[in-house]
Amino acid sequence: MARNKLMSINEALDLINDGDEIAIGGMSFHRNPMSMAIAIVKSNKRDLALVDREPGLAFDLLTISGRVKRIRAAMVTFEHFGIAPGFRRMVEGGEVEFVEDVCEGVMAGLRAGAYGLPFMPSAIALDSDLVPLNVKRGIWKVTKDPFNDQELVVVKAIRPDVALVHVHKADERGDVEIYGPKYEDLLKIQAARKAIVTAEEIVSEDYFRDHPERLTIPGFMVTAVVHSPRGAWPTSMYGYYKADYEIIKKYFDSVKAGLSIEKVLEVFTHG
Amino acid sequence: MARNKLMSINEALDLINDGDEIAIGGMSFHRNPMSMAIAIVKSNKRDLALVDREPGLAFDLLTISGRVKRIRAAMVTFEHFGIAPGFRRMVEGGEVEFVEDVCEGVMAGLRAGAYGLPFMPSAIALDSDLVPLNVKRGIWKVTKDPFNDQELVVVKAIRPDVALVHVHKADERGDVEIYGPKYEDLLKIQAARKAIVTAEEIVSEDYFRDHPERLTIPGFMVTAVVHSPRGAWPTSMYGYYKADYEIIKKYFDSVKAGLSIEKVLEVFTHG
Amino acid sequence: MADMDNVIKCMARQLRDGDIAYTGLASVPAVLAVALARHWGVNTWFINVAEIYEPEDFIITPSSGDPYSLINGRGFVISLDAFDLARRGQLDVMFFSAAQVDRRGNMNLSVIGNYEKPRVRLPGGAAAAYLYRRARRIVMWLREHSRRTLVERVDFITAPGPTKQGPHLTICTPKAMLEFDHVSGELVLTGLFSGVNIDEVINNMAFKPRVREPLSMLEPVTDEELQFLGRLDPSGVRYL
Amino acid sequence: MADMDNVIKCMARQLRDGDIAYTGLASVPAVLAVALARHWGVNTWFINVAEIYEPEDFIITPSSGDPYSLINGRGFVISLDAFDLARRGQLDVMFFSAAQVDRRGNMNLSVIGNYEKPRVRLPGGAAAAYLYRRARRIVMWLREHSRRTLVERVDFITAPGPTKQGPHLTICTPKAMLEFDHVSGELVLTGLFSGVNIDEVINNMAFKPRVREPLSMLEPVTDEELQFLGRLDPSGVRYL
Repeated sequence: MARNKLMSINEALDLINDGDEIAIGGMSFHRNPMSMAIAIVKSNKRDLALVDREPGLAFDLLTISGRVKRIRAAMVTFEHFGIAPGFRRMVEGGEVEFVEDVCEGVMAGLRAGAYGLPFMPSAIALDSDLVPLNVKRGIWKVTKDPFNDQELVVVKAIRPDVALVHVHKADERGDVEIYGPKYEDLLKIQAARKAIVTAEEIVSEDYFRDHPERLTIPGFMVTAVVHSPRGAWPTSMYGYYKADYEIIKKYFDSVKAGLSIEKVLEVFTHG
Repeated sequence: MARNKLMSINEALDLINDGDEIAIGGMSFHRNPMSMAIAIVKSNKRDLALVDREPGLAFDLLTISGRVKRIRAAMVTFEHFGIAPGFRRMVEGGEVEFVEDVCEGVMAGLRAGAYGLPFMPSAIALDSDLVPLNVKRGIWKVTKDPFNDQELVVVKAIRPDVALVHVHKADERGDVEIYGPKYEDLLKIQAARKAIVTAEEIVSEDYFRDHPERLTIPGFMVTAVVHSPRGAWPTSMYGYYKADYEIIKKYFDSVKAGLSIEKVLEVFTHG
Repeated sequence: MADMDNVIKCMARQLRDGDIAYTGLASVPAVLAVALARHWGVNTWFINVAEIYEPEDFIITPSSGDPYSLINGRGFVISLDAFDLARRGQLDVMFFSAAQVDRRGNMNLSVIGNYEKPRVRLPGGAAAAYLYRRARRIVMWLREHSRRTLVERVDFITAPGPTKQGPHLTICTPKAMLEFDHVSGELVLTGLFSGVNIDEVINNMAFKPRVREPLSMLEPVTDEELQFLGRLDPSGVRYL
Repeated sequence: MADMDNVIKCMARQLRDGDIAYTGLASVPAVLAVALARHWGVNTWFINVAEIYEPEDFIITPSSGDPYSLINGRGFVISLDAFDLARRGQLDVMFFSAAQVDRRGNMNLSVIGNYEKPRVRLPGGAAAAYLYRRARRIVMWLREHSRRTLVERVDFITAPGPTKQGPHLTICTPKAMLEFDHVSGELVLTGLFSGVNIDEVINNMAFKPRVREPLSMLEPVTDEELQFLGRLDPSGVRYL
C-alpha cells in the first residue's frame, strides 16, 4: 500500500545535506552502519555533526573523514584496543569539536527528541565538571523540580536531521526487524527527521504479516531502505556474523600511524 | 539461580497492604488481571487506590467492591456498551473519589515513575479545564521550559505500590513473555514497588534460553508469579482466547441494575 | 440504512493518501471509516488503541480496542509510540467523539452539569486533552445533531478547541459537516447531506454557525458501501 | 599469573547473592568478575551493555559489548532499562575503571591536563556522571596502583565521588583495596594482597589514605580460578 522506499545507497546519500546532524546506530563494534559510513566518507558532504552515546568504528571513521566538524558522545572507545584512534587524533589536534556528553545526557536528549518533548529531566550528578561546560554549550540546564524545589539537570531534546541504522530485515515499506540488542536505535529513528536504514535482507510484503512479533520499527518512521548485505562488517551483526577484530585492529593501527583517509579505507576494501 | 517467586494467589494477596495504590494491567476488555481482581474483591483489603490509563472490567469491578476509595484514570468506558457502570454509580454517588486524568498525564506519570525521574514534561493543552483541577490535586504543575521559557504542564511521577499484570508465560524466576499488545504494562511494572504477575502458563528454566527474543520483562523486575490459567477471562488474552462479551454484558447489566457485589461476582462463577 | 453509515462515510472522506491515522477506544465508527477509505483505495497507515499495526481485515466487536477485531496485522505498535508520533507533529488524523462540542470547538467528555456534583459523570477525555491539539487533523463524529450535543458553551472543557495555528477540525453529524474556521475561531457549516434542509441543521444547534458557501453536498452511503460496512460489522455495533 | 587476575578476584568478592549487576564497555575485567562470582556459586542477576540478559557462558573478545561474547542468554535487556533501574535505586552493583581517582573518590575519564588543550584526550565517562552516584555499590578497578592513577585531585571531575548518603565505593588495585569512608568523606585503605607491604601501597599513591584496622588480607587467585579465567579469556584480553 505504502510508497516503495527501497533505494540505492547513492540515492540515500542524497537525503543527507551539508551541515546535517547525524545519529549513528549500533554501538562499539556491533551493528554499525558501516556501508553508509563508508559511502559518506567517499562523498563530498561537508560540515556534518555526529551524535551517539557509545559509538565505535563507523563514528571514528567518519570523524577522520574531513566531512565532520563536530561530534557529541558519552564515550568514544575502542575498548580493549585503546581510546578511539581517530577521535583522539582529531580532538587532540583541534580539527573536530568534541561535545563531551554522558550516557544519561544522550539517553535523556534522545528520549525527549523521540517523545516530541522539549527537554527531559535527568539524574546527572550536579557536581560533575561537565555540568557547567554543557550548560554553557546550551544542551543542559540546571533547574528545579517544580514539585519539591530540588535542583536537577535537564537535557534539551536531541532532534538529529538523519539517523543511520543497520538492521536485519526490512520490507520496501520500511517495516523493520532488528534481532537482539537494540541500544538506543529506536529512539534515534524516532527523534531524527529522516531515518535511513540499511538492511541485511529485504523481505517480502508477507514477512511481517506472517511474523508480527518480529516488527521492531513500523514503516511510517522510516524514510529510506537500502539493501546492504554485510553492511555492518567488520562490526558484528548478531545472528548473522561476528565482529572481525583483525580488520578492526588494522584500522586502529592505520589511524594511529597517521595514514590518510584513502589508505585507511583500504582496510575495508581488502578485508 | 534466582529465588523461586511462584506462589498461590492468596500468598500474592498478602503482598498488598491496606491503602496501597495499585496499577492495573491490560486495557478495556483485554488482558485484564481478572483472577487477582476477583481475589481482592473477596479479600478484606481496605482503602485501596487504583490507577490506569484506559481501564476496563477489572478496574470497574474493584471500583464497586467497597475496597477502593480513590481511582485515577483518563477514560473509564465500557466502549459500545456505555460508560463503565460501576465507575458511574460510585463516582456520581460520591462513594469513590475520581481523579480525572488524561492519557498524556498517565503516560507521562508512569514514564517518570518507571524511569526513576521526579516528573515528566507533557503536551497537555494548557487551557483544558482539567489543568487547574489537577494542579490543585498536586499531580500536575504549570511550569516553564528552561530552554525557551514556554509554559507547559509537567506531571509528577506515578510510583504505585503494586502493579497487577496478567501475562502469557512466566518462569519461576519472574521472567515474563507478553505476546502482542503491551499497553503501558512494562512501565507499570517498572514504576511499581511490587509487581505481581499472573500467568496463563508457567514455563521451565529453558524456555527463555531457547527463545530469548520472547522475553518481555526480566525477572528482577517481578515480585511474585501466580499460575492462573484463563486468568484474564472474560476479557481477552491475545493468542489464547477472545473476550466473552456475553459475560461482560451480564456484568454491565447487573451493575446497572444496582445488584450487590456478591450477586455481581456470580456473573463470573457461572460464566 | 441508518444515519451512522452516512456519518462513517463523511469521516472516511477526510482521509487522504499517505495519512497516518489513529483510532482510540469506543471508536468503532472511526475503525469503519478507516476500513471504508481503504476499501476505496485510499492509501493510509493505520495504527490504533488495539495496538495491531496495519490490519488486513476487520471483524467489529463491542470494543475498538479488541486485538481480535483487527485481523492479520503487520506487527504491534503500542499506543505510547503513536502518542510520541503525535507529539512530534507527525500524526495526520485522530478521531474523536464527544458528549458536547461548542462554537469554539471546545469538547466535553467529562461531565454534564456541575463538575463536582455532575448530572452525568462521563467516561473522561482519554487522549483528547492532548491529541485534540497535537494531531494535524481531527475528525469528530456525533451520533446526534442536536442542541444537546452542539452547544454554545460546553459544561466543561475536557479539551480546548483548535487555535489559529491548528489543527484542522472536521465534525460529521447525521445531518451535516462542520469545520473549524481558523480566521473566525469558530465552527462553520460546510456541508449538508442531500435531502437535509439548512434550517433543520441550524435549528438543531444551540449556536448559529456561519455558513461557508458553496455548501458541499455530502453523499449518502451507497448500497455497495453499506454491504461492505455490514460485512465488517454484522451485529451493528456502529449503531450502538 | 598476572596482577589483573588478583584484581578480578577482588572485584568478584564484592558481589553478593541477589545482586543485580551491570557491566559497561571496555569492561572485560568486570565481566570476568561476574563470571568468577557465579563460578563460586554467588547468585547474581547479570545485565550488561551487550544487552544479553543472564548469559550462561562467556567467550571474551576485545569488546565487553560483544553480544557474541555472552552465550545463551535468557533474553535481551537494553541499557535504557538498566539505567532506569539504577535511577529507581535498584541497581546493586556497577563497575567502573578510571584514569584517575582522588582522595575524595572523584573520578576522571575525560582528559589528562587542561580540558581545552588536553595532554591526553580520554574516551569520556560514559555512564559515570550518573551511575557512579546512583548505583548502590560501585566496584572500581585500576590496572595500576600508582601516583599517576591515585591522585590528590583529579585533573577533571568526570563523576564526583560518593556523598555521605552513598553509594558504597570499593577500589581494587593490583596491590590493595580502598573503600570510600562515609564519615571522613575520603578513601581509606581496607585491604592488602598477601605479600604486599603497606608502605609500598601508600608510597605509590599521591595522597596518604587513612588505614582501617584490621586490614583484610586479600587472597590471590588460586590455580583453579586462574584456569577458569583462562578458559573464558584464552587470549588474555583482561591483561590489555
